[in-house]
Amino acid sequence: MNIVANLPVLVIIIPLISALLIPPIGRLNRTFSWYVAISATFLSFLISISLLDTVMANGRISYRLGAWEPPWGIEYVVDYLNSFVLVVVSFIAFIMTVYSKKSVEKEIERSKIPFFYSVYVLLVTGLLGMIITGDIFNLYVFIEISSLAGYTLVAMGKKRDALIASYNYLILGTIAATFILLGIGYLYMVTGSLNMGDLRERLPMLYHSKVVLTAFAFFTVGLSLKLALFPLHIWLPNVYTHAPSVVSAVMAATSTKVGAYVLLRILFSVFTVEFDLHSVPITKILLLLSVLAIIAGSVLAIAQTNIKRMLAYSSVGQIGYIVLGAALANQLAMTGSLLHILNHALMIGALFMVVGAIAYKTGIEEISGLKGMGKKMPLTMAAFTVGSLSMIGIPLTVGFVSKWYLALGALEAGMWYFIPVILVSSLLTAIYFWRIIESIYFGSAESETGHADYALVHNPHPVFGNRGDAPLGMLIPTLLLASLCIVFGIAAFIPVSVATQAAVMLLGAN
Amino acid sequence: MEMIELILGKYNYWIYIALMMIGFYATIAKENLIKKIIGLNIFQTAVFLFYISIGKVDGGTAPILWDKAVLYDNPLPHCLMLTGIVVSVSTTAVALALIIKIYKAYGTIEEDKILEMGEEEKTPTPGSWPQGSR
Amino acid sequence: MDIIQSAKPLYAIAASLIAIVPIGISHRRPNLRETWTILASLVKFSIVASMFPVIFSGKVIEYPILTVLPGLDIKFRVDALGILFAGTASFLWIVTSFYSIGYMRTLKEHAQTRYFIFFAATMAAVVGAAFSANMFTLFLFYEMITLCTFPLVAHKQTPEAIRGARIYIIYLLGSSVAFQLFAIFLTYFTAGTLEFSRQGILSGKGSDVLLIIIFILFIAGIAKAAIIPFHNWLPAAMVAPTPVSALLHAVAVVKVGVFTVLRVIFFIFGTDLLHHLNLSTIMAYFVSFTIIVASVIALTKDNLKARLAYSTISQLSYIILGAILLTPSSMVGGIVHIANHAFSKITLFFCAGSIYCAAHKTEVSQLSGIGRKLPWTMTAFFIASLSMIGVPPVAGFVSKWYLALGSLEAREIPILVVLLASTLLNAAYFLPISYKAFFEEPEKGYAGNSHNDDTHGHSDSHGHGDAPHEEIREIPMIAIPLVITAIISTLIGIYPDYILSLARDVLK
Amino acid sequence: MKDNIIVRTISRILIPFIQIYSLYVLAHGDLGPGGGFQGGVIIASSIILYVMVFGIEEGRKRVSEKTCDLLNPSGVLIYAGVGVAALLGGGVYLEYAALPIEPAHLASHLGIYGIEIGVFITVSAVMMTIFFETARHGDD
Repeated sequence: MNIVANLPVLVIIIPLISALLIPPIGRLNRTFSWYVAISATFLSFLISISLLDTVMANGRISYRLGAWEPPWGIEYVVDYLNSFVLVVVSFIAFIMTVYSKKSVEKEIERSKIPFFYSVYVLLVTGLLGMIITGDIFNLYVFIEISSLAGYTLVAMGKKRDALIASYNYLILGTIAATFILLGIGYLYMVTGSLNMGDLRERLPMLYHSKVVLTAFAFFTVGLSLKLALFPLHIWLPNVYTHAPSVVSAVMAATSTKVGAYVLLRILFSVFTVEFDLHSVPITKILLLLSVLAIIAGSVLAIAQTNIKRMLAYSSVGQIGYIVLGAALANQLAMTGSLLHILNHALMIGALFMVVGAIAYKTGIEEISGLKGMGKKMPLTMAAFTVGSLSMIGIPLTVGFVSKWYLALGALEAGMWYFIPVILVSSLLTAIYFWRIIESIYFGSAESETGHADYALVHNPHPVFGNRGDAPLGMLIPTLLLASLCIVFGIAAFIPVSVATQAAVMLLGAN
Repeated sequence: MEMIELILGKYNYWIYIALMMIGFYATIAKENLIKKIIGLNIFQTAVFLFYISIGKVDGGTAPILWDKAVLYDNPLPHCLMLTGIVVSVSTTAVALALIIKIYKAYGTIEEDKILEMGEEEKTPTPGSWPQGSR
Repeated sequence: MDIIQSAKPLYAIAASLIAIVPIGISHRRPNLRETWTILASLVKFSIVASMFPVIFSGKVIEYPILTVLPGLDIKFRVDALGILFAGTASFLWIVTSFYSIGYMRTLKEHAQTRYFIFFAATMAAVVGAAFSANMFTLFLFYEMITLCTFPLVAHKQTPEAIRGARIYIIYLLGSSVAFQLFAIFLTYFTAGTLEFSRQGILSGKGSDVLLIIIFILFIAGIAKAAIIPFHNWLPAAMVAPTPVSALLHAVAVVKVGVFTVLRVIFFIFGTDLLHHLNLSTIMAYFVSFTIIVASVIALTKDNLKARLAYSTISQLSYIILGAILLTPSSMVGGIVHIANHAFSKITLFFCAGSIYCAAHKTEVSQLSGIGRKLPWTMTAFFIASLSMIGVPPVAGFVSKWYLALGSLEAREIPILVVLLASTLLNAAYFLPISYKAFFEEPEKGYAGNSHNDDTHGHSDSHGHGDAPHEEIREIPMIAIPLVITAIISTLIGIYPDYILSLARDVLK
Repeated sequence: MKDNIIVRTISRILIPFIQIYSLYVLAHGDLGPGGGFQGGVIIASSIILYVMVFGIEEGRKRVSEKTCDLLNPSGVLIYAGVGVAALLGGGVYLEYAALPIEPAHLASHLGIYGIEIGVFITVSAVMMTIFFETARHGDD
């Protein structure tokens, strides 16, 4: 067996089989399920790295399932774009699995833990599948796999509100997926092909066709729902708020990112830039929506009192950045957009992990409860600070790198007026994050006495109910993601080199 | 004349559109959670009909390996819809499971009543919503 | 111009950054912790000082660190302007360290470890800003200063302090992100580089309108320079402990702001381009407005620190005025004023802190007769006020002289009038303080029992309120630093050649 | 319906035939109409019929929850296993020709059967699970 040649399918198969093995193994011993999950995600991550490496060296990889020729059989394609996203998603999934052990033990009923991990790994499988597949119907199947897994995971939240959130997510998610299915149907109707590469060749002569336009409309709306672009974001805040901490973290860091990736894939890989720019006003619509998303997401985030909900609205705004870069449709902006997929995954992942750690130690989810947390959980809060600064876009953090590219892209496109949007949103971001930073480090003295903190000086070891950081199993992954926010902010050339090539490829030489 | 041909000749597409709209309407407008799911099912089924219509070839037979089959329908959309049906069933299953849980937690499956209860009641009523070890 | 590769600028920055670790570790042993601070400040200054001869010989030290993105390098370059600023800042850090120790211990402040840690971090950023070779590096350190000084401003953690710190961060972070970053984007897009160059990188690129917009964005974005209407953060930041106010106003924050403005004027735009764009006159009148208005506001302030704050706002605009007039003398005047104002203003703040520590007085009206109790402090205060007013032989005279010359060279008589008017105003708000302190009879029953000091939240439990008849006297740890800075201030005024030649180097 | 003798008798007779028929449909999966999916639904319907007639407790004795839980993933595992077997045989995923079976033309048939059996098991188990879970009374 030639392992290297089969890596593109192994990256899917390994988590898939593991997901199926977890329930029976979990019957033997519940803790085993975590070990299976972590080895599966770790292997996927390794394979993704190796795929990225191969692609950087040799270019595009095509893998034919069942040895059928591409237009007929399902083809898995790995190129600059999706090997990059693949690494991001599998890495986050792996880190989150490490993190999940303690958190899940606390938040999920013991008897359900094997099922949790089974569905969790299935979610990862679905996401990886969405990324790697080169066949639009297969894409639909993977979208549904990941969505179904997502609905289930969300419903495992502690409060009963989680059920309603999950239900609404299910309704909207299914409508979105059905729209995508319709889009696929219309494309198949006129081209007779389901293969993305094949479609790209066949579609240009049909660009005047109303059927193609219909298909395009269905795709755009369906995918916008999936990635929670502004007016279609209503499912997202409730889902992120009520889902178990790990699930919020994973979904915020990966699900919407993969949705964004698929949108890019459809807009620029199945259709072409010429089509997006000249045949339909889609870039204009997306630009408008992304600006609305950026501003509205930030403003709504300021209004929140629950920290998970605040991060959820913040994500809505950040998704706007990704779409903005894509809709500007030039190389710099596209690079920024792709970078933001990585960067936002790191930032929001770290932030949600911190929130999960706080919930683990204290059960606090309200912003007002965070006062003085900087002394109780110093390292966790340091991670939060780094993540927040990165969100604001302070130089030498990843947030700055994506904003830099997006701003230059806007200038390149001659649309300087998007820069104020980016900057204003940075300011709004600063407001809602600084509020928390201030509260966690300086908050304890905001009480009436004015010198509540004074006692701490003379009593360096005050007794807190839950003093100390989160357990190492949660702390290390959190700190790792937070430090990556800085590492990739300084050594930005590493992701940039990949993202630039992916952007060049997406925008196409033709 | 052309108009009539458009309506009658492609009746299956018109049915698909009608079904889809009915399903979509039910999904959005109904208060009862089960009815919403029924709407969703109709919505999805409409899409299946659409696919099957795509696959139909005039005068074609069933796509079976058979000596007399010269002209046969495109089997691919059928296969796709087999998958679509599986997805639809799974979605329905998850939705029904959710609804059962919702009923246990809220005592109703009417959306407006659930929203009325809303978030004002932060903690679930004791006993009715068994949850994990805290 | 010879370029020398040397890691010295990096070491200078690292000296205080590394010191954070031992300071943090030895938080239980204050003496050891303070030793580290002093040690770091000495090491830092000696590294900076060791670069002086190289710069004087007309060479430039460069040290690239890394390339974050194509076009975005983190790179250090030490030139005359940078070394002037860094030298001033790192020297004053030594003095301020001693002063801080005296101040913090006298008042038994809480969270002293945090205070010293962020103090060191701020100094690293200040020197980093001084040595930046391009706008990106400068912006980086600019933001770092904002973030690192936030805990210092909010130090007391009273609601009032938090509110002040919030205004502080909103102004500084807000303007830099909204305007300065925008300007940097536009600059990079127009010029293709952010590297400072003596000729200016924007000349001959982009339309005039665009360049004017960039200039306006830069000026609006550098709120640290406290040009009206971007000055409100400075009085708000007065809630900080006095050594921090001294640091903010004399060295770190505002000077970095002015320094950044100078960098933009000289190295991004270049004098020729500014001439061409006719920006200099408008800008000159704009900052003149700040000079006069801030002085007038200072007159109305009874709180000593607030008065000093508005004085700072007005004095900073001198520097910018000197630079923007674009004549040789005025530019020299502006540049030397960086150092002159630093030494004089830090003396004034040290004095304010000394008065607060010794007598718990914060208002000017309470200072009657205090000169007899605190002779050293009030003498230093008097000398520094003279410098502010511009009386020879103190440092301030040198800069004012060159500024006046410059305004004549530029044939801007109104500017000369502004300078003279502001001198009068300076005299009007500084001299009464010294007069009160030395010649007025002390209020009855003032001895140590302050009536009005609860504005700063220190009326209780700090060991002073319960000893109403404690004698007011100089605290050596506090008095010595301020005497030193006052002496240096005078020395610069008497022997200005050294600093003037450095300023001329900048313009070479 | 437990007391209705006609229903009981008829279903007793019918259920084996339904199950045989489901296997027949399964066996035709590779070349004719039919296959694991349809077969799986048919066999599940026989169980559902049994439960409807004889009651849920009786049904659970025949197909316990544990059985369903085991059958659910095992079907998909068989599916994936065939694919992996092809990998091990040196081909690509799901390349039946690469299955280590002699002669080669049989490999393709057997591969498809393997897949169909996997689908059959999973579909039937899922159908039964859904039925049991929704039919269960509110005793969680």
